[in-house]
Amino acid sequence: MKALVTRARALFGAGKRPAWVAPLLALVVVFCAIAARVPDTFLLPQNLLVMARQTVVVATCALGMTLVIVTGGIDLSTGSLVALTTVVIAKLLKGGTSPALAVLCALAVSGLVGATIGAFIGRLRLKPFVVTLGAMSVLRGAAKGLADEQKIDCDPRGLEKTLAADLSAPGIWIALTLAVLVACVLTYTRFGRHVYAVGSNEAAARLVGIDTGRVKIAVYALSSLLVGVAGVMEFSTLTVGDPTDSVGLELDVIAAVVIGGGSLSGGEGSIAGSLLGALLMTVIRSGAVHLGMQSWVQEVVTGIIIVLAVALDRARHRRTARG
Amino acid sequence: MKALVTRARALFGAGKRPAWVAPLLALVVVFCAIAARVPDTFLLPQNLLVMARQTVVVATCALGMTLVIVTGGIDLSTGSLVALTTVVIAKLLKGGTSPALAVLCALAVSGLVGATIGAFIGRLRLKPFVVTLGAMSVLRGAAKGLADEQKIDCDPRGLEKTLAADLSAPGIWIALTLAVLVACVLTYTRFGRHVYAVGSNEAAARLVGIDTGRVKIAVYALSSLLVGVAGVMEFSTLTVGDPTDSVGLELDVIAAVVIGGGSLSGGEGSIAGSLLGALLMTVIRSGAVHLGMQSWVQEVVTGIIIVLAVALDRARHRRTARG
Amino acid sequence: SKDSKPSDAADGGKSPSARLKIAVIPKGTTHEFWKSVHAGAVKAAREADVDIVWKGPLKEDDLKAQVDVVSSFVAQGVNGIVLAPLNDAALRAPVKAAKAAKIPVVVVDSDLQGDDHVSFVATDNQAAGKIAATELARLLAEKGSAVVLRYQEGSASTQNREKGFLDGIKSAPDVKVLSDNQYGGATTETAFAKGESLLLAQKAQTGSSFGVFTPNESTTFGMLLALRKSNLNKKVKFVGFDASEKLVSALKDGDVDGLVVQNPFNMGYLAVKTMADHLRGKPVEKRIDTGARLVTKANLDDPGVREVVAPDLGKWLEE
Amino acid sequence: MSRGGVLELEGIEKSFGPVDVLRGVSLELARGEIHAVLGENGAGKSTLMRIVLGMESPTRGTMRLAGVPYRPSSPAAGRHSGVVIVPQERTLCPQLTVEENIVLGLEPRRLGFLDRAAARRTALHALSLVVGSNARLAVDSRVDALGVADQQLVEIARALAQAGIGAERERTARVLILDEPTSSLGRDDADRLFERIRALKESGLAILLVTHSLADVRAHVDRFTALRDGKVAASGDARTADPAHIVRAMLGRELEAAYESRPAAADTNAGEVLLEVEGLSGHRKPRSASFVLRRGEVLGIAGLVGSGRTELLRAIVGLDPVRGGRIQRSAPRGIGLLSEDRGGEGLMLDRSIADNVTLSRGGRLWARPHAFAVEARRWIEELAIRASGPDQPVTELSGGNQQKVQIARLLREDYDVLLVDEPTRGIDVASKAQILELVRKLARAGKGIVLVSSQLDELVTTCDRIAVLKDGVLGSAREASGWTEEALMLEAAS
Ligand SMILES: Nc1ncnc2c1ncn2[C@@H]1O[C@H](COP(=O)(O)OP(=O)(O)OP(=O)(O)O)[C@@H](O)[C@H]1O
Ligand SMILES: Nc1ncnc2c1ncn2[C@@H]1O[C@H](COP(=O)(O)OP(=O)(O)OP(=O)(O)O)[C@@H](O)[C@H]1O
Ligand SMILES: O[C@@H]1[C@@H](O)[C@H](O)OC[C@H]1O
Ligand SMILES: [Mg+2]
Ligand SMILES: [Mg+2]
Repeated sequence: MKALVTRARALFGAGKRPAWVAPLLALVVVFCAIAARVPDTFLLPQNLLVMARQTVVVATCALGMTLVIVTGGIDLSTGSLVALTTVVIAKLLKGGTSPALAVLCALAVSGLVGATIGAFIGRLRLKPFVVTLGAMSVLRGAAKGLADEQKIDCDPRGLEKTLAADLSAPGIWIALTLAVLVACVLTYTRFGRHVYAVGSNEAAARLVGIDTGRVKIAVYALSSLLVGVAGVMEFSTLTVGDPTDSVGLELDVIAAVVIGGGSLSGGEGSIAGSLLGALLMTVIRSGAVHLGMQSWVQEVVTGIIIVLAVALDRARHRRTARG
Repeated sequence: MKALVTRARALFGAGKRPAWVAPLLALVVVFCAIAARVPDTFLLPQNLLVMARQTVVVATCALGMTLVIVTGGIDLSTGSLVALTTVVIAKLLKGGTSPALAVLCALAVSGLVGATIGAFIGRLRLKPFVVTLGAMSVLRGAAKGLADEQKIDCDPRGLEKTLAADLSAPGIWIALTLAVLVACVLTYTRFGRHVYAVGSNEAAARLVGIDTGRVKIAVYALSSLLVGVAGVMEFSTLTVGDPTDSVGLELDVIAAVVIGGGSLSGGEGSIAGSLLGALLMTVIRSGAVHLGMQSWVQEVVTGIIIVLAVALDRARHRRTARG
Repeated sequence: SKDSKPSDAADGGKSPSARLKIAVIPKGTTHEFWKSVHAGAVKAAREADVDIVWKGPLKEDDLKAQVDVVSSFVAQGVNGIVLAPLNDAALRAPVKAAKAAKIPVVVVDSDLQGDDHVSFVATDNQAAGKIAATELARLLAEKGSAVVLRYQEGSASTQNREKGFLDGIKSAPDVKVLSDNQYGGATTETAFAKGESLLLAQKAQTGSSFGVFTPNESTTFGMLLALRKSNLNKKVKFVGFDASEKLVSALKDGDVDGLVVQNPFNMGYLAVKTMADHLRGKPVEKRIDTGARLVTKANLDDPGVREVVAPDLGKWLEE
Repeated sequence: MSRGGVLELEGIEKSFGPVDVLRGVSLELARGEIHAVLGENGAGKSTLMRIVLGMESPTRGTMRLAGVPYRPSSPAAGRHSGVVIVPQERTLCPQLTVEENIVLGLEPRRLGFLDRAAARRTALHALSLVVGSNARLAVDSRVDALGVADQQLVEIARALAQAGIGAERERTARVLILDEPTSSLGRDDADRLFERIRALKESGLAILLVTHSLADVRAHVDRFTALRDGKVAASGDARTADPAHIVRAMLGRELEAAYESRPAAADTNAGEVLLEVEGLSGHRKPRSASFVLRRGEVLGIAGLVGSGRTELLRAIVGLDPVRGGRIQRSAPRGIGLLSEDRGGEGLMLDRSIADNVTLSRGGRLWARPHAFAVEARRWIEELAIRASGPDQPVTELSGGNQQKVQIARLLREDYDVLLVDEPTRGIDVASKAQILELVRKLARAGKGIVLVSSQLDELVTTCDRIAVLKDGVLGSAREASGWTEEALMLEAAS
């Protein structure tokens, strides 16, 4: 039993003072506060499922973003890439390609995009912020161009069933499985270690012979691949290819990772934390609707909770560490 | 003469290898390329003035963002604060306040907001990303609430003349004056040196007894005050208080600073670079309209230019420095 | 742009002998709605033998970008501008500047304050909202509950529709509006997520007589997806706004009960035509109502309706 | 020319822009040899080491490793060819644990996954080689919670693991480079390290050792190469060479009367009290510290690594939290601290010498970049800092010269009380004497100085009084004349 706990700890957090405790606490508090006021609608199993579904896209992107942020990078192209993925799928479906092949192609595109971004960052040593800012613009433009600046309407041919607020829909399960996989990669593989090392001190990693450029390429490729998966989920909800979809998604995703304990200066972050961060934001958003909050109040409250969640973590830090 | 050159150097760039050379080069190249193809419309004095006017808001925000980024911080609340400022002014004007007083109040609000953000970052030592992410949401919500989720229509009573594509309008001059002022502060004051010190090595700054928390508070307050000025300019363009205005503006502003040589890890950045970065983006955008580029092409091209501009700098780095 | 024939740069756009060049500036480019406006504009351009440049703000609903696009065109010196203002006050200044530069402006789709523009070609949005209210009340047999999923804060055309709807629904006192303070936001995805939560929060699944109104294409489509994914389609009465391929087929399936549609093709057509007329010195009307009508499964096959909901755009937009 | 030379350097030159740092260095390193590279601060030692690893490429010259031409394009390439380094400046991953740092890059795997048990064994073993039975260092602690000395030990343990000592894997390393490995260590840790190095040498590894300690050279080294201004000034058998000869070769002149003399016994009650500490306790350490510091005296604090010396100094200036006790500061011009961690918190590495020297809390409202440059130039001359000018970024300086920049900043502020933590770390023999002399001079001029040093000889020769810190508890200060190095060592370890 105890071994299990230790294992779980090792898997979900880095070291003794798991950074995901603060977002977990925040999540529980916020959840209970909302549930206490509108238990009859908020606690409905259907609503819980809906919230899970609503989290899938951000959470899937956050898996990859966690890797990116742990290496000390950032990825601003997430939203554009999701949009591009939906467009690619829609375009292919419309052209008569089979759903499976369309999905595969979309994933191939996103993986390729990620590898290219990674090459700019890992080999040409350009700053991730700039490269992905450029990519954000290029991919958005590409999506619009490919879609002829319109939404692409097509028969989703079953793909619309991928993600639904339903335990029988594969979407939520896929996301969960990927989360466990990525967490394992980060914790139990040499590659995962090197990801942390690159973010913690790149010079040190290089000194012991790690090809840090390659690590980065792999990270961005993997991350974009995961964004591609999120794009498939997004298509499944939209059932159209929408080149203007998901503008600003990256901010939500980065926020999830940072609320979950990730640090933009690298070396810190965990999958569990990022998932909790993503969930926290869905719960706030959804809860606000259930409470019938006016939308401006909702925004004010969201902002305050985000800061509080992290201040909580900071307060704990203070007590345990040096300065 | 030589002394003058040295002085100019000291003022506009940090040290020997001024980081603003690359964006300047990029700007010149892009400008000439566009001018060569559509000289009759692009080079019209009126068009140059229009581009200057279009740059003012981003550039003014970029002055403050440069300070923030030099300290190793980031500010995501810029767009929301601009919107809030326009709302405050509109609301006051509508209520019969005199234009001057309305502007003063708006500036006071923005300064106060900045000081609060700064206190969270400097005193409670929360991460700038999280605090300003929260502020982004809170301020946007506040703007919407204050405006009753509507645009506020009012008689601008002369404020609409502040910013215009006209040499007699004060807007462009105000922005330029502020730029010179902030550049001087960064280079010729003790405070400016402390700003660089905090971003370069905060521990070292603390070691020599600098109250780094206070420096940060001052930086965020000053930065938000400048955003307030930008908000006044924005109001002058919009002539309404628009709570949904400037969503995502912060990304443009951060991009300007980063293209201008600022580094998100702190210690680097210059006013001249940031202004050039802002100008570069306006020129691309405006040029695309003149060239009759389709908007998706424009986005693709913009992305590519951003990456190239910075790759250029990187290439120079390589030749002169270690690697 | 593919619409503007490569005009001879040497003689510029301004000399009177040159072809007339008209800039058409939509609010955005990706709603199906604007595609129709575009097609209508192209038709008018061909008939009147002028060039048009179609250019929207880069970011959807980006007010400042639109202001910039207008001023860029003014600086460039086009002959006329057809504009769908994102804001009825904020675009006053650039339009005034255009007028000062002797560039006339025709306003389309959404109103603009002041009288610096030549003509206003659009739907009466409040009246259109009322049409939706009447229909929803009828569908609910004048009794039950209803929710509105608004579009975005500060968007004038949709706010007028929402207002028209809320005013109109008052004439059915037994229809209770449970929620009218939630906004769907700019994209389908955000509208979908909001819609989903809204339906659950207002217990749409338990009520027997429940109706929904949405004021534009993206909110309508998002709400449609939300209804379908919660298996409430056909159970909840749903009146939306605007038409697209997906929405029309949903109407056929019975997932949507009614759509209030404008006539965007006509809007684009009349706007450019009016501008061309004005430039050639012909008198034009100050206000042109392009009309709105309710489309239901029943009247879907009327030729008049077909023309509006499924215009043959390809003829105009593809070479 | 080779006698089984593992590494041969031939005419290595290196210039950074107009600055020639290495001007034709040739050196041959044999299997099973400890070869010391000596020289003044800025002579080019670390640059040479970086070239061997592949962090820097030579402007001219050739290298051969195990007989074949060797031209590493990156540290990774060097590492793969069998070169392992402990660089002068620390390079650990602060957010990772000690264990993770030690096995970094050679994580043992089983079935494709990390073999945590094996990793732990490797780490524990490598660590035990450098810390002995000392349980001070836990493999699970995050590196950023460690003090400088402990980090240095981890760094060495990592290099040993990399070199194949203690790893359950085949040795691939051929050359081990140690760039001033002992500069931040206490005597016992240093001795243990040399024991290890000898074992490695016996097993056939070739070792390049950069050091400023001639005592270590005499005791542990086989051959030496002394650099002066980027050229080989002398080389030969270390055991038979005359130390004076080596020093002369390094400096190009005689070492001025070696710094030996303790001050004429100062009257400890003469000056006014500047600082009074009573029962001070901090977050973890110190647990209890009391002392009085007067004008004109140098108070030494001895103690083992980890005894809390650094934390005591930090608590006094308010950088670390104070739990209990009283600090009475009566120094009108303030208290200044020289950090033991120059890379981490001492200096803004990416900024210029002028920026660093003139960085201060106070001063005028207006900054005058030009005046600062002039002032910095003065300090560069005063402390003989080897630099191209006041605009040179501090990263480009050699380790010892960086240390001098830190000292210059401290002196410029003219504090009344100076707390100096390991001031001579990385400083060459000539400058070391100069700096200790400076400390005395400052005391004579009426300052109060607290000197923390792991070099006991420094304490004994420089201080008026010395107190020993033991596990956070500071003993009472006694006249320095009553202490010998042995006595201090015994007292600290007891
Ligand atoms: N990137 C660089 N650019 C310019 N000069 C450099 C650079 N790197 C090193 N130098 C110069 O090379 C010289 C030799 O430096 P190096 O670090 O090799 O000295 P060192 O012998 O190791 O000294 P120390 O004993 O102080 O560690 C120094 O004067 C230094 O300023
Ligand atoms: N937050 C902490 N958690 C764990 N260990 C700590 C923490 N803070 C300090 N230590 C340890 O406490 C010991 C005392 O540190 P300090 O640096 O003051 O000692 P020192 O005598 O100056 O030794 P050094 O030469 O290593 O600096 C060090 O070994 C350090 O690793
Ligand atoms: O004003 C526009 C409206 O008429 C249409 O329904 O959808 C897009 C809106 O912006
Ligand atoms: Mg060195
Ligand atoms: Mg110490």
